Amino acid sequence: MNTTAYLETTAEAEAIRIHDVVKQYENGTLALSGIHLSIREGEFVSLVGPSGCGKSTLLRIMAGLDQATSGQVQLQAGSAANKEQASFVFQEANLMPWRTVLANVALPLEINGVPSEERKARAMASLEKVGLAGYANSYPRQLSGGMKMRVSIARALVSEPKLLFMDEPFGALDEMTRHRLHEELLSIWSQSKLTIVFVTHSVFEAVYLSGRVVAMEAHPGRIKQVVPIEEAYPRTNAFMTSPVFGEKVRLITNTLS
Amino acid sequence: MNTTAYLETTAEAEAIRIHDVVKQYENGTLALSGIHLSIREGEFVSLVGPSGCGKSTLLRIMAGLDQATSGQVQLQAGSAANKEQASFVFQEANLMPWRTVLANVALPLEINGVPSEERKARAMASLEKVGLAGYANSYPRQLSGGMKMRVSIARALVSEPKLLFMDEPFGALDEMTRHRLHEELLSIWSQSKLTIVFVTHSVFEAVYLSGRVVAMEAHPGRIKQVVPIEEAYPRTNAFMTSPVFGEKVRLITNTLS
Amino acid sequence: SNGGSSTAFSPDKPAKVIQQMSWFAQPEMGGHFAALSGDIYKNAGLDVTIQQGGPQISNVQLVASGKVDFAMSQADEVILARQEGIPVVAVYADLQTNPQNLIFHKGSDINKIEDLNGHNVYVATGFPYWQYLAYKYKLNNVKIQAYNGSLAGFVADKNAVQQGYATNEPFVLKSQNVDVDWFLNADLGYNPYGNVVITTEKMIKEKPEVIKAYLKATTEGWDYYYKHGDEVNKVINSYNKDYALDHLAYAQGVAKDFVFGGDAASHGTGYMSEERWTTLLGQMKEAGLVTKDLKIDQFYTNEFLPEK
Amino acid sequence: MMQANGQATTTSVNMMAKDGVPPIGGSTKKHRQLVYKTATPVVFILFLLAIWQLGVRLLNTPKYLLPAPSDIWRAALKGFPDLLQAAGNTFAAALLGFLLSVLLGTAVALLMMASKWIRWGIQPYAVVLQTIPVVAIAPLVVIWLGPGMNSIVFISLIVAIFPIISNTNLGLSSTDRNLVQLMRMYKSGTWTTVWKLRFPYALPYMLGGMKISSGMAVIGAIIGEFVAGIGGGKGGLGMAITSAAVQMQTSFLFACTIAASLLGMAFYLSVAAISHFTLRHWHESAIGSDKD
Amino acid sequence: MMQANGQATTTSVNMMAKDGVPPIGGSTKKHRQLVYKTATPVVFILFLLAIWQLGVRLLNTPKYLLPAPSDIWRAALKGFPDLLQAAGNTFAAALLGFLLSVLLGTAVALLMMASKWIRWGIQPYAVVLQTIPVVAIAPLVVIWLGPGMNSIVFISLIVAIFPIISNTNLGLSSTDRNLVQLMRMYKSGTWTTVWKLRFPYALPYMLGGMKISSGMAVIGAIIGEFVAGIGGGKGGLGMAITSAAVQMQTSFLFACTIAASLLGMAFYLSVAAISHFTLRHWHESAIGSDKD
Ligand SMILES: Nc1ncnc2c1ncn2[C@@H]1O[C@H](COP(=O)(O)OP(=O)(O)OP(=O)(O)O)[C@@H](O)[C@H]1O
Ligand SMILES: Nc1ncnc2c1ncn2[C@@H]1O[C@H](COP(=O)(O)OP(=O)(O)OP(=O)(O)O)[C@@H](O)[C@H]1O
Ligand SMILES: [Mg+2]
Ligand SMILES: [Mg+2]
Repeated sequence: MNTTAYLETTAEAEAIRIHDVVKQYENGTLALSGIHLSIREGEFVSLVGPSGCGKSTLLRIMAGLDQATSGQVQLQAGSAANKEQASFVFQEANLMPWRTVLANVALPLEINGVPSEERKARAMASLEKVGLAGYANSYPRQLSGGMKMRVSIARALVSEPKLLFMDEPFGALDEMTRHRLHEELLSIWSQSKLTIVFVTHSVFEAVYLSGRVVAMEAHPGRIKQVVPIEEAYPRTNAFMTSPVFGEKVRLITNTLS
Repeated sequence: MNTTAYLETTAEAEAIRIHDVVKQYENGTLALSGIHLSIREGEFVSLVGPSGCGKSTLLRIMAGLDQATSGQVQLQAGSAANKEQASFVFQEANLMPWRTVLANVALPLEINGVPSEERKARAMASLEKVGLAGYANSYPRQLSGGMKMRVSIARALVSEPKLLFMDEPFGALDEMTRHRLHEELLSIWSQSKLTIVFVTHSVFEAVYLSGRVVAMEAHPGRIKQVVPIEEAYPRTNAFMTSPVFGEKVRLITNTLS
Repeated sequence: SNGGSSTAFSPDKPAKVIQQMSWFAQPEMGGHFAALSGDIYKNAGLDVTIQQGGPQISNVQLVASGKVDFAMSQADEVILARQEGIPVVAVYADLQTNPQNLIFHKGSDINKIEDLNGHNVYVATGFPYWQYLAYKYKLNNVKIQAYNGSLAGFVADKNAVQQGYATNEPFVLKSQNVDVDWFLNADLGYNPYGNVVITTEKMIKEKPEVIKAYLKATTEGWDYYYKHGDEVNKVINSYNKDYALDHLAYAQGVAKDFVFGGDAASHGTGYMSEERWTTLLGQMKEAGLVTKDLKIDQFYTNEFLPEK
Repeated sequence: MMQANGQATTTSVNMMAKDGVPPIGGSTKKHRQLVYKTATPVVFILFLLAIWQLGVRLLNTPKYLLPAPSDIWRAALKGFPDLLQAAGNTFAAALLGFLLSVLLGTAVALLMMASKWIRWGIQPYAVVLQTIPVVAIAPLVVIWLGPGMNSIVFISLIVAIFPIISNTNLGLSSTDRNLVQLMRMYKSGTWTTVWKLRFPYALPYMLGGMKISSGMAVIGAIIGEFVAGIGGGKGGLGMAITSAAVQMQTSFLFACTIAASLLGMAFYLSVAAISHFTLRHWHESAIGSDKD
Repeated sequence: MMQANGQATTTSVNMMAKDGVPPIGGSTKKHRQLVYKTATPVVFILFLLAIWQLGVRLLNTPKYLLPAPSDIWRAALKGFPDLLQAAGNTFAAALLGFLLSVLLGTAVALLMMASKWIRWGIQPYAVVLQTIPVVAIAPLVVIWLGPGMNSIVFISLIVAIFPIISNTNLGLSSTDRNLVQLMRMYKSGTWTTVWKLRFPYALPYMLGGMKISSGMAVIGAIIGEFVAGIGGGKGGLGMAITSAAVQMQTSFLFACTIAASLLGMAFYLSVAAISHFTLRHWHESAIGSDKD
């Protein structure tokens, strides 16, 4: 049951609006408190913060996977107002052990009733993007940790969502692979006017990828500062070595500590 | 059944010797091929390499959790030749969902028959090291991803092992927490003449922590280069900004690509 | 189960005796319950325990294994047991006439036993009487159906035939307003002694005095039962609550002739004649129930019966 | 955006409002759910009984075939003390049989886990326990254990043990491979691994097996009375059922049958409660906020 | 380090050498294990039979109490055609009963998953199915379905269905919460979630339930024959067993009993094989290299 209220399409380019959200778990843990956030359509927003500060919780609430204890969550799922257009990459890979890699990736298409041939082709294409085309017929248990996460990413991308929630998707990847996927993700994002909410613990990654970085603090989870990264896309390696980059990273790192 | 041959104690300060190890999984994947490696007692060795190159596989074989298809693995478990003195941090947290955080951390002590009081005290101390003393009575499902990994680390440390295998232990942690745990780990390591084999996908981390970095390549998993980091311990933040550090990082990064 | 020497028992130092019944408590076993409730066993120096039976209890094996001293069985069962080499002997026949019958609805087209052909017949699987009757009266077109204790199927099917006991089912059916008629198996020519008390050859050899005392008391019990019917029926009812008192009285009435009629009238209650055992053996051989060569004197003995 | 900013609905309030209950808090919701959860089966059974009663009356089904609930109720009231005593006796035998089957079944499954020779040797034969027609072995059982309670408990045990063995086995062998390796890492002995890891891991499966066995223990006790008699003791529901059948007291027969079912249900619900209580902290099947 | 470098032992060779078999490769090991796995139960049963035979002979246990295996063998040979026919009839009824119980049981469990009202309404009563003493409802069954096959299959179904419902339920409700949320994310409907997620997730549990039911279907068919069977050529093992019991043909009785058990075992092993085949790619209980 998805209790998040979807909004009717309007001219306003707001994709998600969080108003005074509080989340308290049954055992009393106050995971989020007084969260206000508004995300525009087509934006790439990152959430950073210490372990346990409520990043995953906030992401899940945005995606309607969890309910806020109080507060308002409003979602506008893509310009086509098509509810099928959201995807989620969980912090854990969350694959179905009885499905092959290909079948796992094809799952969202299967649910949406895409015909078998097209499904396979698109799943295969998505697997290629994460560099795992050769493992299409393997089972999840035969993959390494990083490979599982990549399958999970391929699954999220395959349905060409308009709204993508990603919870530390690249945390288990080496820098090479990670960088390749950064480029892949940015290219998909820029091509399809996708809205991305991205959780990461790497400030570098957050600054490199996003238009805005939301720095959170813990106990209770709160937004400490929202840092805009004005640098234009496409971003190059030059950005990463630029003073602006270093400055933003330092600013956010200082905010966090 | 642990099939790794343990060696009798000798004066030689060699903790692990890997000779021509090959690992082929049942489905035909050649995960490791021709691996030679010797690790001295008290050494801090890191394994880095692209996702799926066989780091976890090699670590498991060293620890006797998996069997090599061919080749020789020789282990000397600490100077006391005490077989109880090895610990493993898995790539996934691997907690027992029915145990509280405290009971999970106390597990190794419980197995070794440490009395209840001492067990609790030591588990609590270990939890404090990873910053989770406040969650002793929570259940794993009530923790965030990074918190679970930290519990898993606390569990590995609680038995004061002489030999510690860690598979991307800090991958799910934000930089602050990660840095705190780096210091914690290094201090434990230097105090107790512990041998650590450490898998990471962060070259920075590898260079900062280890005495030697083993760079691996994939298809099949092989050792490409072993890079010694001569910098003396204790290492400071100054090391991280030193030219030597940058040089080592660059050297390894280049090796990997 | 009963310790001490066979001769040394008295009311002060009674011999322990266990009697296993063939079914839950019924008037057809009334003599035993009467001897128990009228303290006849006790005065004879016997400490008797009566164990009720049930649908699927193997009495013969129980007595053969020595778990009980006496069990209640049927004469044809004794022959089958001997054929299987089980050393049990009938020492007493509670019923001269076997009350087994075949019941059918009044008004169905059954007039003689051969008419059963073409009908559904509820028979308990494996019972010897049916094999004999089927052979004897060429009941080849009968649809045999397992009888599991419930009369519902019979009542629902006006053409069905139901195995029963003359003492029980007719009364039960009548109380449900079902009009029935029946053939008594005994009248059809198959009349094994009913509710025979069996024991083992070992017991006969080792404790003849106990057997003697037990049977004497049982005979007195039967007399007592028909003198104090109400009292004993209350005892029976306390064992088997579903057997109502009026029903018990009815069954007791029907059973009277079964117990005291026939040879019992002249030779005393419990008596068994060689002639009838011979006839039975012959019938069972004819029907293919007995294939071995068996001796009559293995089956029974009257030697422990009280003098008449 | 259509929804005005000022509108102070919260997501959780929305939830509540939909069901027409004021948003007092989570505990109300839980409480209401409990009421529903209890009321639904009651309503369901009342509905069934009503249909039964009506059907029997309308179709004029003869009482000896299918008595109406009201007939059964009357018969039960009339024979209540007997019914209660019979049910009590069966309860005692079934409870013992069930407890023994849990103990023995778990022990057998653990042994099978601990030694592959035992596992290979007896795995195919454990199933035999439940496929043996009890009638066939009843004489042996009665001869060994005597007619009555002992035999009845034993037969109840025989009938109820296999689901425990089978499910416990499944649970023990489903244990997460990584946790097994963790235990191995700490040089945990076979038994320690079984106790500290495999056993708790298998608990949900075991409890599932116990749910199945609980009803079977009751039916086992009743079958036990059929085949092993009641000895010198007072009979239980098995005797009452047979006797009522022979006497064509169909209403009382149904009363006994329903008593047997209620007994089975009581066993089942107790196990289910224990299961919920044991697993509530960690197992999906007991947390279940997603499904209830 | 004591072990010389030149010594070319490998860890796997060490393994092999310990068991005294040359290190030809993994497949030999697997093959050998299969041999052990098959040989162990055979050796075990032969051992048991030998003890039985010897025990009976030494203790001079009379045949009518406990026949020796050789007696049973002789009786089986003598009555072989009857035995075969009886077993065939029972097999047919049990197979049908089993298949129906799998279909219906799964369907009921799925319904219970799909609607909480159904779940709350019937959960407590499903257990009643297996606690109803069959004798009580047999007349109704026979009147509705007629004596013989139909009724027997129905009774087999009644007896075997609960473990399927119960275990399937357990499996369906144990499904990983994160995967459920994943499906929700993709706006998967209730049924799609059930088919694509909960059902496969529950498969190991279901197959576990089927393992339990397989034997129960056989015993259910036999009980069915007790209460609803018809005589003559169509009688199954239930008839044969009752008849042998009444006529005190203990050896043949045991032969029939063993035939029933073999039938149950055949069912069980088939389900176990299907289970292994279905789960071999992914479920711990079927991968199991850690335990075999
Ligand atoms: N199901 C739950 N029940 C109770 N408390 C929970 C639950 N899930 C999370 N929490 C608590 O909520 C807080 C926030 O958790 P969350 O998973 O959102 O953190 P996070 O920012 O994603 O951390 P990480 O970077 O480690 O993944 C933590 O303190 C955690 O213990
Ligand atoms: N159980 C298995 N069966 C078959 N293949 C496997 C199995 N486990 C791992 N592999 C394969 O072995 C290779 C190495 O896996 P491994 O887990 O050692 O990689 P890794 O270096 O730890 O990668 P990562 O950084 O992503 O964790 C991969 O190609 C993987 O697909
Ligand atoms: Mg998180
Ligand atoms: Mg790895």
